[in-house]
Amino acid sequence: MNGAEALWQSMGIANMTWGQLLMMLVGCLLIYLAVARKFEPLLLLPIGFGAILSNIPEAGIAQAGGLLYYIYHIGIETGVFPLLIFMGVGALTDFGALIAMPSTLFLGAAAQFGIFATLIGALTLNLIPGFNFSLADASAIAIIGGADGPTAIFLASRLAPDLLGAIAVAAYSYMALVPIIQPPIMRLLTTEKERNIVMSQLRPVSRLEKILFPFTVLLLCILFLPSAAPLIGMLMFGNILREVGVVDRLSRAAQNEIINIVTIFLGLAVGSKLSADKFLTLETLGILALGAVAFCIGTAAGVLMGKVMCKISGGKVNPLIGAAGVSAVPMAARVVNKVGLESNHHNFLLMHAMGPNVAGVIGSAVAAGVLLAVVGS
Amino acid sequence: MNGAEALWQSMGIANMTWGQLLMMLVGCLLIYLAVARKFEPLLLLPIGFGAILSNIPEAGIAQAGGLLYYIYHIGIETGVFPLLIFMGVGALTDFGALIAMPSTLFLGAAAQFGIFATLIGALTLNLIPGFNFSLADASAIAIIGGADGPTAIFLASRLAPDLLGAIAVAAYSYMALVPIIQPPIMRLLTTEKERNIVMSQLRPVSRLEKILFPFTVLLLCILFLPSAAPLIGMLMFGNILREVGVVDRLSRAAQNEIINIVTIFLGLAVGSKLSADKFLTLETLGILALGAVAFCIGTAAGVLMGKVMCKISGGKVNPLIGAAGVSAVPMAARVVNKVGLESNHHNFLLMHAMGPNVAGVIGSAVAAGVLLAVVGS
Amino acid sequence: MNGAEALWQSMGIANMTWGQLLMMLVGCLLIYLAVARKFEPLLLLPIGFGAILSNIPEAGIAQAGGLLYYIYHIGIETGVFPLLIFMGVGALTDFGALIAMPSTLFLGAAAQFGIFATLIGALTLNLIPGFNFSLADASAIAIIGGADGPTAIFLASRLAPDLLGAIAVAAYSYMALVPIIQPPIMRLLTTEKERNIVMSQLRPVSRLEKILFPFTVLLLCILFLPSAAPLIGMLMFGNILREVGVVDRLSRAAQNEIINIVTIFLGLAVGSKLSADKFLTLETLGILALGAVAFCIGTAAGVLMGKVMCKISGGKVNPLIGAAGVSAVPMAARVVNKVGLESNHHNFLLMHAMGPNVAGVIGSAVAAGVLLAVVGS
Amino acid sequence: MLLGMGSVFLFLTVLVLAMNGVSRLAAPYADDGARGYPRHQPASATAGNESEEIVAVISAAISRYRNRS
Amino acid sequence: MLLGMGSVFLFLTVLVLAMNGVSRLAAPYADDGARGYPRHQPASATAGNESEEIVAVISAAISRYRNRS
Amino acid sequence: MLLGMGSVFLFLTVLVLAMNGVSRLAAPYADDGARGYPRHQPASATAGNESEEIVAVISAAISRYRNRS
Ligand code: NA
Ligand code: NA
Ligand code: NA
Repeated sequence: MNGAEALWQSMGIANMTWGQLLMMLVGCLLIYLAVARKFEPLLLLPIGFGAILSNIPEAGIAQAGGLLYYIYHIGIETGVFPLLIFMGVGALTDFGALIAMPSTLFLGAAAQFGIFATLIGALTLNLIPGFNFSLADASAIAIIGGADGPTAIFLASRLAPDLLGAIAVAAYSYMALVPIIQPPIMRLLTTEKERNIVMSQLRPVSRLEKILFPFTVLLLCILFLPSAAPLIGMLMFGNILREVGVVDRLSRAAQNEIINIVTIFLGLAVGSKLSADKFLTLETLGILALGAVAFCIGTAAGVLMGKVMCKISGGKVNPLIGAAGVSAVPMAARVVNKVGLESNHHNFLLMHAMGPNVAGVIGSAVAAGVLLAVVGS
Repeated sequence: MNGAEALWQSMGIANMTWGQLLMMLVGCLLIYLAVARKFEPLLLLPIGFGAILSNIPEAGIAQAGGLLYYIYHIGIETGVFPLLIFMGVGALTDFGALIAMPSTLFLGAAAQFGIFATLIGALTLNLIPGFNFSLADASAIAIIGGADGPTAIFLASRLAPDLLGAIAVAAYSYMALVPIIQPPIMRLLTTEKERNIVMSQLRPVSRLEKILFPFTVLLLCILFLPSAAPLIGMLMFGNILREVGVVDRLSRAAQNEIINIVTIFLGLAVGSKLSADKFLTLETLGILALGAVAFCIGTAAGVLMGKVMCKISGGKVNPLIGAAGVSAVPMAARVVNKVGLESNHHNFLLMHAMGPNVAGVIGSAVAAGVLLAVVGS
Repeated sequence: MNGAEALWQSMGIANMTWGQLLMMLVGCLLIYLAVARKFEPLLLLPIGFGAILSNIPEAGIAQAGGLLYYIYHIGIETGVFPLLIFMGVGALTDFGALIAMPSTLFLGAAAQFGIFATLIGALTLNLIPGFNFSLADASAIAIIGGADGPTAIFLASRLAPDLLGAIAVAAYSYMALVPIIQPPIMRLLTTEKERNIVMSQLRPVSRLEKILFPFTVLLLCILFLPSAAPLIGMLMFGNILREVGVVDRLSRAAQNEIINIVTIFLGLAVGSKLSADKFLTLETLGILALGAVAFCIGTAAGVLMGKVMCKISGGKVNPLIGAAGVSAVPMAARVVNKVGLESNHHNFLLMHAMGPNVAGVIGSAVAAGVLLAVVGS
Repeated sequence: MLLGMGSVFLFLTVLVLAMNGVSRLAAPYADDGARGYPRHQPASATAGNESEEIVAVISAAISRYRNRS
Repeated sequence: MLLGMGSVFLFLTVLVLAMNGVSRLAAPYADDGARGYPRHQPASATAGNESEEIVAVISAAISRYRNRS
Repeated sequence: MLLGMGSVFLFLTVLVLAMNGVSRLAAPYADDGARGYPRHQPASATAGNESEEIVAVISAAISRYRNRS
């Protein structure tokens, strides 16, 4: 019977390849980490589900005419989704802690060292047969060290769309692993005495300063680094919506409706890039390894810069807060707080760590701009 | 005067065709049913209004460059809107009643008999001169028997875009008519004694089971029926967002913002397919008639299967709940409850009817997948 | 070093033109007016920010492939965004005051006189060397006199996309200036005695009338002015969602999610049209001047018509409420209330001014339809 | 200009007539007690109820106290 | 038609079997005390607390008053 | 790498300088009493007010009661 044959031929069982099966298991793993371990669930759950959907044989959900194809095409290929997420992040972020202590920007800068070290690392990996990363590929991989999901997706969509799936998964995975990866490095590089430093309370910040801050950042971005303007611009636009106090409707829309809707679609679309032929390659292993290295180097650089600032300030800065410079808001700041409490039960570093933490977001965007300016042209 | 002439020539009065007038009246009728009778108002109101807008002479709102053209082109032609609705339905649906009593899936299966009976009916109708339904057309029409709006729109957009307007209107109209169409059939096919059967309370369902359920359904869909994967996949994705409890932001977005926004646009876009030349045909009459037949057969098949299950279980299953297997959530379950109360004032069947009711949604999606696999390739 | 050179060449400082600098300052001015003076902040803030973003040298945010390019292309070029805003306005507007006193429609009609006077004015301006407005340009400019932002953007996107930036900025600026521009004109044209007139309380309006009102308006629009159907249709669709009371989910979506999201994007996209080469022209000066004139004439015409109605009604109508006929809801009605209170501390005209105020929205849309019918074909 | 203004006036005049007609037709069916303008609900309604409740509770407490003493 | 109905039934039968299997596998791990149907929370919980609070406050006030007199 | 890190540091150094400048410029205009960190509002503020209100009501009730007796 013809129909029965068509039905059998359409079955997943009859068409499944090992690669697809493996990628679906990867999707399940991501969902498991998101649900059971609460690893960045807002992103890893949709990414994992997108990976499953796009690897279903014969369904073609990620191929031309399928749902995930359209979402990817409209939202990621154009770079629109990560920028909208950045607008929402800006509307959700209170930069007060950074404004109260601008010097924490140095911590946010130092933590980007992981990015550039990884860039060299990726190019070095080319010496091993089987790896063949272009400069653009290497830059997109390096940004994982920035520990900032939307920035990584934006840069990858511009410089290395083929590697986008692996890069996004690596970026969000390592962001989720902050509580596991960072503490040993922080303890290794600091002395008990340093970890015990109690920081003075942050000065109050006026509303006017909070309104002027996004304009200041944007002005410098315009003057010196226009290639970072899409990222920095949307981040600061969201922050302006938040701080001016006359457009609460729009601020709420950016903080809720837009970022929630876009997060669902962004996750599914990123997941749709986890196809067997693109992901199950030696390169992915390289990307995952490089990402881990980038992350560790970034953390170490942040802490070391914290030690420098501690010296210069005459012991007023607790070097631990340097680790928060990698971004991964607000997880990294919480980890700093926790490690600080281990040494001194009354030393709450959360607010002081928020400064380098949000500085890290700006730092990653700046680094992305530099990479785009040098590599992307 | 030139301008005055242009103005007069642009007037609706000067250009209105009888067909357009009639279609606008159809639109008014749909709005009347939605507002005064509360017939599926969330869909029939926008559909009715879309019908009016798209039939305004000279305005071209549904023609290339017009608002409804863009919405249809982006949301329906691509199949994106019904899938997003399905995601929202998944996020809004509690499958607990079904998980507590998996055997109600047989009721949800039986009620799809209407679909396949109608498929034969539509092909038989071709014997009458004037009807000329292809197999694809017949399949799209048959899905009306599934009593599931988004499924019908999705299938029609894939198999018979020209008939989409009539099919969607028929699907939602009959769903709205559930309280009128079903009770006589239910009373006819059951005895007073059967309607009196009190069912035992449903067993409690653990959170883990609720989380595993969507994965179970998706797994079987992947293995045996990938053609249903877009529908089942998005339904289960929405349900996962709901049940895992770690992505409440996304769950709320799927349940509210996304489904509400998409419902407005979906309705208007479906309405834009109610143009005179497509709708005022003999075929539409055939579709409406076939839809009504499909619906009645589905209800009857569900009740009869209920009687079988009643027999097998030794009188523990009230056959009335089989009628809820047609989908039309939650209206059909409420009708079951009401008819049950007529026989026994203390017999609340609502929860027991929710099982076959949500099973009907899955059943229709499975039937759609079968049709796509056999006909669509 | 090659990289450093690429970086320097990419800097804003090295590429900034005077025109771009000026346009960014215009953007800052708009943001300042929005934030510090609360001039239509929901629109002028995003427009101002869009102006800054789109004039960043080398960033290309408003050029093909950039974020604002996509938003403009999808939302404004197609006319979709202003129509969605209109749907939201309809869902937010209570037409009760107008239904209670239909004669205020004459006030809403009279205030559109500014539109047609400006049309002549724009064509007259062509006598001055340097100006060269086509009939379509002149019509798009004239609509500024309607004091209705979405209508102006919709018409400009159809008739004169090149002038859209200047027209939108002028429209929203003058709407914001209502409290400054209107009172002197109102005082000049009315006597103290007229301003003192206390109007009788509005009759109650039944729910049925509120439901029938949008259908009545739409019916006439279909019969006599289909070219206004997109605007009037979406306005009335939103109002139906609001009034029928059976689709609260959709009404809320239109009033909040959709209008908020679209407002952000509409503002940014309009701002992206404030590029130096399009905005820093003699024509913009002409548009700003014509807009101011149009606005004053509209206000005057409304007040004069108010005087006529005062005469005809035997002194029962306070002519001040005629000024609210320009639209600019609800600012213009509040200004009427304030000027009225100056003369009589117990004379609250707010509710009576809401009639002509919402009538002005319909009036502008009708005028836009007339212009489209005569010019657009 | 004449044409434009004329059209706008004509259209809105017809609308005025139509609205009057509709209002007259709708009048007998107006079911919901004709909601008037302006209709503000007393903002302190809840507060009022609450304090009434409190007063009632107090009275009860006091009377109980009285009976005891 | 036979093919179609057959496929639907087959699929859902397998699903029933799978669900029974999953339920049995999941049973030992069900951690959250198995939420039953239907579970309504008493709507007047807050109100209850509030009036209890009021009563407490009043009692205190009265006892204070007593001590004074 | 040197170039990249250098650019990032340079940019953020300029930003630190700019922020310090802006803070100094903005200081005289800071109008809103300089919101500090962290600023938590006492969660029981409303409750507090409410109970104060209740106490006031009770005092009034009691004094009224006193006058009567
Ligand atoms: Na970072
Ligand atoms: Na069904
Ligand atoms: Na107007």
